[in-house]
Amino acid sequence: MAKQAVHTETPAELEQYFREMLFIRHFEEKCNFSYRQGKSGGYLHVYIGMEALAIGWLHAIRKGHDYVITAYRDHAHALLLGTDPVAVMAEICGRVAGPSRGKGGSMHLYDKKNEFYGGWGIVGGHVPLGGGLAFAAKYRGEDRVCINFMGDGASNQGVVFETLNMAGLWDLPCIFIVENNEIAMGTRLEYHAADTQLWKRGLPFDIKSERIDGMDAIQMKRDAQRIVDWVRENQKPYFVEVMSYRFAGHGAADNDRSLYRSKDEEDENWKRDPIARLETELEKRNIMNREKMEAIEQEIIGEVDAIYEKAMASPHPSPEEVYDNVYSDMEPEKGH
Amino acid sequence: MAKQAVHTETPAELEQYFREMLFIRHFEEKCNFSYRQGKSGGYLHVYIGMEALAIGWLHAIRKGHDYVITAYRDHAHALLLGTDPVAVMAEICGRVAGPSRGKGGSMHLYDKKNEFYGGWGIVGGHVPLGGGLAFAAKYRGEDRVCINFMGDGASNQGVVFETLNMAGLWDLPCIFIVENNEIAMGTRLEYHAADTQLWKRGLPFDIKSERIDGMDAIQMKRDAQRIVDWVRENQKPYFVEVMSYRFAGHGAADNDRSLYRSKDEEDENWKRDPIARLETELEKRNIMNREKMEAIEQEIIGEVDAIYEKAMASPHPSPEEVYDNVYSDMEPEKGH
Amino acid sequence: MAVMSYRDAVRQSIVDEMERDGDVFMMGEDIGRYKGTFRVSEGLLEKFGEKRIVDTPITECGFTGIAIGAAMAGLRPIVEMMTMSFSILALDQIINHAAKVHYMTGGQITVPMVVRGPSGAANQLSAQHSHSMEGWYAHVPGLKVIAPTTADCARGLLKTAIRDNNPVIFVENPGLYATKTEVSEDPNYTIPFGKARVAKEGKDVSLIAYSRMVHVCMKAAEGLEKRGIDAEVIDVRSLLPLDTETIFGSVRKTHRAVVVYEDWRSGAFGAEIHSRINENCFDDLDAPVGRVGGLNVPMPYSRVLELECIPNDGDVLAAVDKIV
Amino acid sequence: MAVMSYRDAVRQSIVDEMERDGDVFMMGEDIGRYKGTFRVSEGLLEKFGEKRIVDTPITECGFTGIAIGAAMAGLRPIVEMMTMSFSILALDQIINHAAKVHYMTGGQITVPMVVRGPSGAANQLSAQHSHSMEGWYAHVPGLKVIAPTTADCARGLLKTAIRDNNPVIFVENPGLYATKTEVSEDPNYTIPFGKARVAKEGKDVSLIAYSRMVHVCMKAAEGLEKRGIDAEVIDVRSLLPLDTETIFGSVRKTHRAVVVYEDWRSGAFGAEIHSRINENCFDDLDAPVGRVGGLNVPMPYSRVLELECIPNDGDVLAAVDKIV
Ligand SMILES: Cc1ncc(C[n+]2csc(CCOP(=O)(O)OP(=O)(O)O)c2C)c(N)n1
Ligand SMILES: Cc1ncc(C[n+]2csc(CCOP(=O)(O)OP(=O)(O)O)c2C)c(N)n1
Ligand SMILES: [Mg+2]
Ligand SMILES: [Mg+2]
Repeated sequence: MAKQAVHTETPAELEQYFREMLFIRHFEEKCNFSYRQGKSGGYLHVYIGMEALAIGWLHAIRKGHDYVITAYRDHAHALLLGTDPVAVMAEICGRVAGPSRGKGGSMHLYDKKNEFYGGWGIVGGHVPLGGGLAFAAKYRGEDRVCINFMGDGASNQGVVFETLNMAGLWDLPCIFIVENNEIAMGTRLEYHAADTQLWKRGLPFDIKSERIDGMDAIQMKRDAQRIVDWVRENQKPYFVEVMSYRFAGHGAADNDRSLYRSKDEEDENWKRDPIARLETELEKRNIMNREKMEAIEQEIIGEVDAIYEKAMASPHPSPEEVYDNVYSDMEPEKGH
Repeated sequence: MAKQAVHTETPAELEQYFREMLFIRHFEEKCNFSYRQGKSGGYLHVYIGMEALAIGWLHAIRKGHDYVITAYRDHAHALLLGTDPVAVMAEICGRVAGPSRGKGGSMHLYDKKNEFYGGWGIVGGHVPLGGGLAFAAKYRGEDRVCINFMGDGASNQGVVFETLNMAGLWDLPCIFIVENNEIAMGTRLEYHAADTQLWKRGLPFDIKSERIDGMDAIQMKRDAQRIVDWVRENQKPYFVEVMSYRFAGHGAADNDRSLYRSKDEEDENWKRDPIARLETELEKRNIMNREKMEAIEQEIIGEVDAIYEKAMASPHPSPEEVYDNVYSDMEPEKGH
Repeated sequence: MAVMSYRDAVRQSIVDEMERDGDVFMMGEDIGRYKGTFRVSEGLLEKFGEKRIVDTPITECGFTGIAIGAAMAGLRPIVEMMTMSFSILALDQIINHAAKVHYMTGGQITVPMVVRGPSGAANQLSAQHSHSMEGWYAHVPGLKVIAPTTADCARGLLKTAIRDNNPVIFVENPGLYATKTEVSEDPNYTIPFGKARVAKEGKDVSLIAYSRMVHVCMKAAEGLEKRGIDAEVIDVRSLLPLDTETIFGSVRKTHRAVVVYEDWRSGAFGAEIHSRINENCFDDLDAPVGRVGGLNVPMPYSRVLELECIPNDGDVLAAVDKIV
Repeated sequence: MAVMSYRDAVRQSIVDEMERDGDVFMMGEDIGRYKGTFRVSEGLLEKFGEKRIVDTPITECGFTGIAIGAAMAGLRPIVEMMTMSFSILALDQIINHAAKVHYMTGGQITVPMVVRGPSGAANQLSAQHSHSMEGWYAHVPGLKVIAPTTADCARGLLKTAIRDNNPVIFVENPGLYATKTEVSEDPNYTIPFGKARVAKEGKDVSLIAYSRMVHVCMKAAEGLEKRGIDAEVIDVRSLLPLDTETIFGSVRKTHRAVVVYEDWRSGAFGAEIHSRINENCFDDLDAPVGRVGGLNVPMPYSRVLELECIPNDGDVLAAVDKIV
């Protein structure tokens, strides 16, 4: 716990959080733009509103050392772990410059060199994989932890509970994080969870469990650091429910949010906007004035535009590539 | 709660429990005998040591009205719900006099007319089915409850937690009963459950949950009645961990119990034998003396012998039957 | 008759049967308030209420099991899989429980249930969301498996499925929902299982397919016509039970056949149809029976690569060229 | 060489590889303290300890997923399914995750994992415990599927499987564990995937099978010999990749073939083998290729009925009679 006390954020840190959150937001806006332009397709899910959550956790870990895994809402995680944004955008648009050369797309971003394990489309399905990453760390006696993100809807999947039981039974250094944005596609929390206090789900497995706020980047980082340090030290799992909100639709194709929430509710929640909140803090601490913030935002918008252009310059994969990577050492039976 | 208070068992009731428990025990012994004789095969699991558990619950419900479902350790449940013991033994030995005409066997006993829904072999797999039976009762506005038995090992299966969440979310009148005999095949409770207090598993779903003893028939019946009445009244689910013990091996084929427990542990637990315990009680209450008990046991042994003979007299199914009941209205593509 | 989309035909059949029988109800993810991701269930919540249009948590295995249990007690659930790919999570419930209980109980218990949803690739949904599941189901005794191509077939066959007392897997396709045909409006319009449809008569070669691939075959048939080849197109419709009579009849007439399916080429149910033709029409064949299936790769995200994987009319023409 | 049972051969290969590579570990239900229900893992806990012989709770989906995750991080798990029937609960993990991640990552991540266990019927285990799963797996790109018949093949192929960097489904059979053959003792003895074995040479008809059904075919071959028919028996061994060269070569020599498998007759992988022969050897065939499969019913408990379902040498003889 000592560790936590000494944490007072430097201006540089806070500026970095601010820049990264803005970057994620504008990058995501550009993703939605690409979708509207027909440059990307399929299912595409942005992180707008949830930026502080990823910021807090991914600054609390040792990047490139600790394991990270999440579902399909994965752009922010890849970007913060250090994947070239051009590559990320290229993958989202199905170009060869993507980490998977266009075979994965928005839902399936991976970056092995940064220990980022995706990027998965089956709700809840990746959670045991995260348990397995932690299992490997423990097996090898390394001090890595696994950050295992899932949604509130995913936290109902049976395999999640199976994994929690084994994580508790085997003391796996895995942090199970429920990104509770209060909705699963079009189903509100209260319609999918018998008890909306999802943090309780770790309790039957003798796993330390708690609920924290994910809309304040600074506090998020502090809590994340406390928990990451505890897990690394104690080599036991942890279950955390992080309260958040997604301002966008479920995915780029979800264009009628009125089916599950009112405009008023959204307006209410915009008051929780993690970026606005950090801006206020930056001002309060005299780290930055509004003009500076405005300038930074313009700068980032420019960056993102440039990234998009670069990504678009990358070609689509050539048809022959379709048989690559089915196996590491052979090709499948070819042809129709 | 009023209901519970007025419960004082009559001598007739206790004699009935005694006779039924003895009957189950000797019936099960005969099943093991049939297995050694090669008259039954496959997987066969007896209920020896757990008799009080089924006695308590199945006397607390409205037989033939409330739904009952369990796993493969199902002989006692079928017998207590009123299935002809000759039919039960016949099914176990694969004869046409069985409820499934020998197609199900020991693990797959069913008796629709008594609302007994089996008899299932996939650990944990039947638990959502029980939730569905309760769903049907609620859908139709009936006052039936579903008694949903599972083992301690089964309580780890993800689908169980999925079912608990929906049961809590939809207020299903379902009682989830963990028959905790402290072991799953060869894996002891402490090796398969992160927290051995399994009763906690109902808590994250806002389900009333508790642990009770299942080795005292009288107390078991009282607790069962209290819970069954509560669920019927409140139309909500309930999660109950019932502490028990199996004296036999996991199944008839499990003949080396030393792989998972000591002789001493077994001797210790024989002191909890529910039949011996009820005998003491019968004596204490001057309902029956030892001679009478002895006489009843001899009588029951004779009954079971006769049942076995009758079952053996039933023929094996004829080969043509193999295509019956694949569908309710057609036959499958025939032949090899 | 009225012109109706496949989507509306499926919905209309659900409405008919729910109005006809109070035991019929629907269960699935985002089907009520959200109207279903493919909008099949639009308006049903308003019409039938929460009791009969049940929005579920994302727990396919659990809610499918609950539906099966409800069916064992006599209700008639229609389970919507948001996509059939997700039914993989419910396979144990469908295959080990729904498909077997009638047999294991010696006929005591029936499971009058329909599991329906889109199967196959849509548009860049990537590897985990593009499965063709029907072949696996069609391998399982105790299940019936239906895969209609036209709105009219969808309407008639779904009503038959809902009235059936056995578990029925009803396979739709993302690419079919918007397609329209003349559809019967008779609230008692049903089409029996186990009867294939001759989508187009012809005498030179039999193209045998189901679901969206029937359209691909029809397009190929046009191409063949230009080359003076008169193709017959058989819409299998019902995989289990399978109408081998119609299939064999066609092959015995044309003496040439190609089986076309979207599923991975190797080990798909199309291989079973192919085998049955070879076993039973051997002496009637003037050439080996052809096959066209999806490439044996996980579905890639890139549209360029995805289009490589999914069979099109050109692939069918190429296969026909090999045998005529 | 030493005479060894199939069970011991499987165990010996696990021991070799675990001694050879510290990243190899084993996970499954009751494999440690209880020694495994089929005693394959007897003695391994004592030898390697709890860290490498991991007893799991009964949560197939969860522990298979954990094994996959561990494999993504570079470990080499051997997952024992108490019976392959239970792997149905883990299908989503195996098919949607293990089989696809190499492709979805564009080759960044590999899953060096083996999922092994007995597939098919044993003795009155009833409907839920008697599945033949290999056909489903062999349909899935990204997986390799192996089904050895002899102890020696089990030894050589399992070592290859453990050293493979892709997910391998290794299918055993309850009826094979006690069978013995001469087995290589070379700790580096491996058999490459994709090579079928000619179990018996012959010139009149090709009997094509894998796993226990090869023994059934050998018995049938004896019966045919008495009738003056010289049968060739092909042990496929490797379903994916499939050695069509050896299979086609045999058929082109004998001009007659029967494909034999225990799985439900309709829609099994045997249909794929059957189709490939028909597609590729059409002009070499003197008669339609025969098929012998399990009856299309859930496995009944009654031994009388169970024996009806499982193909035996008599069924193979009957199939051969039809085509010679
Ligand atoms: C097994 C499975 N079922 C359904 C879906 C369709 N689906 C994709 S995302 C989603 C909602 C998940 O919500 P949540 O877990 O809260 O994550 P969020 O989208 O809010 O980040 C659904 C139903 C799926 N991808 N996988
Ligand atoms: C899904 C699945 N996995 C494994 C098995 C094999 N198996 C049958 S019973 C059993 C132990 C179950 O223990 P528990 O749930 O405690 O019930 P008990 O036998 O003690 O009554 C196992 C592992 C199975 N039948 N199904
Ligand atoms: Mg959510
Ligand atoms: Mg137990």
